[in-house]
Amino acid sequence: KDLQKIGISVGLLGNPFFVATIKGIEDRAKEINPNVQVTSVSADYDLNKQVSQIDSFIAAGVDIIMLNAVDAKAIAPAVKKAQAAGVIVAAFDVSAPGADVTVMTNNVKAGEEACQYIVDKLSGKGNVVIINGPASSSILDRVQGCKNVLSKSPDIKILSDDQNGQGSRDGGLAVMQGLLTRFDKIDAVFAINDPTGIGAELAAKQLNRNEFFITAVDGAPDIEKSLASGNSMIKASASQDPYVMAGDSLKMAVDVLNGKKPAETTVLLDPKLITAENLKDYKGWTAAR
Amino acid sequence: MSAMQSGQTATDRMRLRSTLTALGMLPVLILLAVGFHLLSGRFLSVNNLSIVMQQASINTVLAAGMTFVILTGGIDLSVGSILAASAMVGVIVSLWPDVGMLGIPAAIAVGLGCGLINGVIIAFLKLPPFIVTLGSLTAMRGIARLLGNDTTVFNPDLPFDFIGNGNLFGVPWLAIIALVTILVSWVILKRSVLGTWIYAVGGNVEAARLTGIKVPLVLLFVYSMSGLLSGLGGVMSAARLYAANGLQLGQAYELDAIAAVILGGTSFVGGVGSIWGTLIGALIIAVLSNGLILVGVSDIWQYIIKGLVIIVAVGLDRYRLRGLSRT
Amino acid sequence: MSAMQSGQTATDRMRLRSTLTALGMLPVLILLAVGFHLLSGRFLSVNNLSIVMQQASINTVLAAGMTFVILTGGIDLSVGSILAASAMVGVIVSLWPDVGMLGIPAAIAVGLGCGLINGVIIAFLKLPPFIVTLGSLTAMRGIARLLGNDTTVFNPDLPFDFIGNGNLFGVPWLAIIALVTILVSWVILKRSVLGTWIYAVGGNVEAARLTGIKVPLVLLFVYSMSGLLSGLGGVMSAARLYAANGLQLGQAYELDAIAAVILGGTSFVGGVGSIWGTLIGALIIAVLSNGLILVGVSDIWQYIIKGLVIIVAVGLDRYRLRGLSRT
Amino acid sequence: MNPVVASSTATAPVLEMQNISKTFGNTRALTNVSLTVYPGEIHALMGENGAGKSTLMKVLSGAYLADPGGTILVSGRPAVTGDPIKARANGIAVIYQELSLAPNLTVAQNMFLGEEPSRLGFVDRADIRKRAEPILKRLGIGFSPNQLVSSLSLGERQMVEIARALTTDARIIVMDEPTTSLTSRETEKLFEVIASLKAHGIAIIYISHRMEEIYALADRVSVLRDSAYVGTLKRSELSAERLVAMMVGRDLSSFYKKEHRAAAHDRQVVLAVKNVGDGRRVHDCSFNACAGEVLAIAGLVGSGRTELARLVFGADHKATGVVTLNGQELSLRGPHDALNAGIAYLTEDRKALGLFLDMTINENINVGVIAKDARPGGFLDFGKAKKRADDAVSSLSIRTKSTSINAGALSGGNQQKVLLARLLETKPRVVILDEPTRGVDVGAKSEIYRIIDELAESGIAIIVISSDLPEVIGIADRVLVMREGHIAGEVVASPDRPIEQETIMALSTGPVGRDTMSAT
Ligand SMILES: Nc1ncnc2c1ncn2[C@@H]1O[C@H](COP(=O)(O)OP(=O)(O)OP(=O)(O)O)[C@@H](O)[C@H]1O
Ligand SMILES: Nc1ncnc2c1ncn2[C@@H]1O[C@H](COP(=O)(O)OP(=O)(O)OP(=O)(O)O)[C@@H](O)[C@H]1O
Ligand SMILES: [Mg+2]
Ligand SMILES: [Mg+2]
Repeated sequence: KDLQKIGISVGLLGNPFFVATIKGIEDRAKEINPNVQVTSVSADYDLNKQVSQIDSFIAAGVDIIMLNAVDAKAIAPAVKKAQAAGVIVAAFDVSAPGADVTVMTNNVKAGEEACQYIVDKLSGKGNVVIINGPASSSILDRVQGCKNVLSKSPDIKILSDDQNGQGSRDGGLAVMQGLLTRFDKIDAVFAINDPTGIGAELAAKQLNRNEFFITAVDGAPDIEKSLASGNSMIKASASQDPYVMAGDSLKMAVDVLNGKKPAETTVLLDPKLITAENLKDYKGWTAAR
Repeated sequence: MSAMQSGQTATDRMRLRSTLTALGMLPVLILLAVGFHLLSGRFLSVNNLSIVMQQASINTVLAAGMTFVILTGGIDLSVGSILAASAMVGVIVSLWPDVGMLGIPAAIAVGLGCGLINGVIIAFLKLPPFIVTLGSLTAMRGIARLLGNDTTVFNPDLPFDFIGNGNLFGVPWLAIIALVTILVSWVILKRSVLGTWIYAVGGNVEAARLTGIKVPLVLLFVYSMSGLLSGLGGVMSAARLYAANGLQLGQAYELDAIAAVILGGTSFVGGVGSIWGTLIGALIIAVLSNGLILVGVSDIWQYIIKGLVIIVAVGLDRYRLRGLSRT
Repeated sequence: MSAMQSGQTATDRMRLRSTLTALGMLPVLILLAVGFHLLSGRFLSVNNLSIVMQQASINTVLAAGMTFVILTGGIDLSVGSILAASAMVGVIVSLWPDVGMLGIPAAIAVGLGCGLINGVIIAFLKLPPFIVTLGSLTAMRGIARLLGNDTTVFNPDLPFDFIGNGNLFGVPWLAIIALVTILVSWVILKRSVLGTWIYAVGGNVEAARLTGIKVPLVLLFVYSMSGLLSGLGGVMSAARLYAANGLQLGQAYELDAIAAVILGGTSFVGGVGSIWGTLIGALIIAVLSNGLILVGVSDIWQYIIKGLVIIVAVGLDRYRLRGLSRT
Repeated sequence: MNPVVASSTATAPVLEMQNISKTFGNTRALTNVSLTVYPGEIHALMGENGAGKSTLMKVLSGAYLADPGGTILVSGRPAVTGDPIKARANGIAVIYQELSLAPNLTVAQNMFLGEEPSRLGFVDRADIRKRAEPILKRLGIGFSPNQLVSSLSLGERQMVEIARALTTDARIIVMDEPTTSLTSRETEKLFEVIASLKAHGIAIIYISHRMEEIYALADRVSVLRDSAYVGTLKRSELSAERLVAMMVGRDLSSFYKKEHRAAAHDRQVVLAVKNVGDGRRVHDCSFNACAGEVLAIAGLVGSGRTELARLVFGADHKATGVVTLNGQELSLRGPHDALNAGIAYLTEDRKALGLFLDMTINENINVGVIAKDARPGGFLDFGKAKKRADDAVSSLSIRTKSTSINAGALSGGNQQKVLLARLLETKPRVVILDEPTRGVDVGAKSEIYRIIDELAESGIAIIVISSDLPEVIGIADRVLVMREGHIAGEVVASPDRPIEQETIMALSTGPVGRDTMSAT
């Protein structure tokens, strides 16, 4: 079967992460059929909206729906509906129950790596703050992974883990300002993603606090700059590769479309912890490929 | 007599005008539908129209409630949060063994309860609706999250899932519910005493008070109605998704609902407007979202085009009515 | 004469009342601040107050613009999107070598331009402000995303970062800008001809027209002002974050801005209100957000408490003014 | 003055209000007022603006709750107070002074608002129509019961208010200035209705500032002054001097201006209006207004006078015709152009179209000229504004303690003078006054006449639109009569032959002329 039309629905398009995923999908798709029509939409983290978008994709007659589920559990019925209409559903970044193929980062591992860095650096002793985010499965996983590691060191104390930085610079900044006022001494901060981490760093700079360091998850372009500068408080980020992730997902989906069922329908990509030291080897999201 | 005659033509003009007003944005809706069909070749299929109706249905129900509120000159920002909380309760109750169907009345009751609280504060404590419902927008969002401990509640065997995914003679239940809501609203607004009072309160609250209309009760009714319909929206959303999430569900739905009402020609100052207009407004919004995806417009451009179409639609409407109104 | 005497006490009452109205929610603000200090022991530190002022600053600037608009009986929903677009332009221009400072005027110009467009459509085509600015909310959001190709633009060496992070004699620049905005707005509203016209248009638009006020120009001014201040907000936001993102930045800011205005006692129907009230309203919102974090309330409960406090605050205000008001 | 106590009539009173007081905050609106009304009696209530008449009636209708201490007996039984529905059930119907209609509902819906004939909560529309039609016919109303109230002129709306009071089986009907927007024909109809109500034993409480109506109707007249009851006169004791003395506590010598100004034709034409029409309600109107002349425009309710004035003033868009001022053709894009050229307009609907109720008297007076007074940079000149306001308050004798209180707190007559003051500050050459004395008490009325007179004296061309024929005849040098959007004729006053009411009436109601026919 020919690949004619692809529909992509992602959680929030304005995030550079998803822009990279879309690019990954488009590039791989163009390799297969240069005239392929790709429509990408943002669900703005609204499940109703995402389900509507899937309905519209079905009506538009797409061959493959590339799905970054807003909700890892609740998207199941919509996936089923799409498949019943003969559409291949390929999940990326977030699992979608019943999807034909799934490629995602191992978010638990990302949390573990970022926080293992903290434990190592603090030699297993100190006060740690976790800046949480919107409760989506990937973020829950990251926090879970982080706590898995921290809990192994009894001398590490988690000061706060229930403040929502909205996953943005803005929110990270506002929350961190409050936390810094609240706690006189912090040793390390784990931010659930890079923008939150950068926001936290901005807050610390403003308040002239430098007794701690920050780790995050993503490996976004702005964190590369920070790490490269050398004087950043952000020391490490467990990087994902959205471009490859989404591209792989599409390739597997096309295989399914052509009747080749992959041996393993779910692929977990391991994150890679980037620091100032290994930065030069890091490709980054926006690198030309 | 010529006075009679001019009275007659005045009435004729009135009638023409009110027909046109009732018709409202219908021409715009048709234009959009035909345009999308020409561009995509798929818009006007039975299948797609049923999808559009489904997509419009929840917003239509919310907008119907909003119409009541805006007709009295008020506003209800909390509909999205109430919807989220009701959907949460609906799904949670649906998980109870054997009595899962109770999820429907439970969700509606939650909506009604929230609406009542809004109504009591606005009608009896006389606080401004915008602030009160902004407060409950925020507070109810928190409660909705609390209900599910900030996770998605999910029930793959939702007993009332036919509401969200079933058809009756090929017409989706969601669309039927939305239409029935509109019909009931129409009966209340145009055929019942209460409806006259709602218009009167919106048109001139002092006059309404002087004629002995119990203004607080009318206000209580409209906010309760809006709450109840938000609860119904919660049921519909839960039935469609088999799930609910306190944080994400219903975000910014109030804007869509208000937009549908205003696109439908209901005036913000209260007292003027019709429920049919609201239906058309909600359909326009749904057609835009669906049609732009069908045509394959990218997400960014969807925003830009949607924004412009909304403005142009109202502009066209104004232009059409000009010459009929005074100045 | 007894008529004279009662006139005297009437004037006294008026004066007392207008003082109290001007004072507005100040007592509530103080109550909140003291309460948070007692609970956290850290709220009333110089450092934290400066944080609160910073956090309030962008909303204050937007709310000042919104005050102009609401005083004329209108509304501007597009402030958040305009802020996002201006911030994008600001950061993008700041990346130009050598002339990065041009980012400031560029961002402000974008804001002003958007405001002008809103104003022209509302004032001259006479379309309803809610729909027009809802349309530009959507369209400008698309444009903001387009500007950065849907990614975050950032500039770690932002030439005007002092605005977002610097101090002048210990007072954050952000707070200074917000205060200056309030002062300038106050001068315009209370000391200039234009201000009187704004109040007049809001109080009775037909009467304003009949007294020869050029209503469209007044409307054009207020929407341009709101746009310009949104642009300024964009500069502040960019300077604070060293970055801008077309999709996420400024989401739902319009609600906060409107809430600040209404909390500050400005009436939705127009014609009544003061800019100082808006400042206090914006501070209340910021104090709530900051204080609840300081006290260590979890995110979910922050929502619930914020919502309730907003309602209770307005309730208290009403209660305080009762007996002084006319019936 | 010596209060005259009413002699008791044979029947028992239908209404006794005793010791009614009402305070708003610190304002005393009523102080121990008592009033007794008998069945079949037309009881007039008089007093200056702000005397408390409307407040007393609102206490009666349940719109306000009186201060404790007073009692209201209806047919001898104590009535529940503070509840409009109970009051109506007691047989009290009120035509309020401020029009209290819902503009977005139809005439019929408004007539039955609050007590809709209904079955199971559904409006019985057939019944509404059945009950509305005879009442409308009885009042000689030409418009349809299905018309929206928002499309009616002020006068027509007032007729709807009256119709509403007749829908219930009232024993007492209160009419608070029912004729302010009515012309003679409607007023006559109303009087007929009142007479038949009286014949059925219904008591009417009638509030008006028009003396001739009081003479025509009242069996007894009660007077309020400064929130207190002054006394009651029987019909036989009525005289203008006594009434005025009771109301104002002083004499008002000349009421209308008497001596004649020079005849209009040897004056210079200032304003020339030619073939003006809006294509809808006004057709092909032409007239001139001269310096120093008072030109009145009379006509029935809805005849298009207000519309014509708005066209001349540029407030609405002209479809045809030209307006020339001092020989120069004006292109009016809006009221601001007219004001700049020197044409000023006083609206008939001061609450809705005139005042800024939430702004101070000072601001209300100055709002039209602040731009001219402003200091460089557009800053307000508070000193100049205050001086203007204070001067205006004293020269027009606006009764207020201070110019910094809100205009909404003034009584009707004083509000009208504030509007006049605003208009005069623009130094106009042509002044159009639309119903300048609507709802204004005798004292203020005579002051407004004095102002009109002085303006004419100073060479301003004055156009007065009025439904009050004695007023028209009293002040005008020349009267234009409008009928169905056309100028039906002109009547000129001369020293030897004053204008007669009948002439104007005939012109305003007379057979439709040929040109009128063809235009419709
Ligand atoms: N709702 C109110 N709040 C405060 N003061 C009021 C209110 N209504 C009336 N007043 C005051 O009460 C007094 C009596 O007013 P009222 O309307 O009864 O006068 P009136 O005799 O009907 O005058 P008019 O002839 O102008 O209609 C006035 O001083 C008025 O300002
Ligand atoms: N908003 C409106 N929409 C439609 N028709 C209107 C409207 N306002 C007024 N009219 C009609 O226009 C005609 C002329 O009205 P206008 O106000 O000019 O009369 P008028 O002579 O000034 O009467 P009045 O003394 O009652 O004010 C009336 O028949 C009226 O019904
Ligand atoms: Mg009165
Ligand atoms: Mg008129």
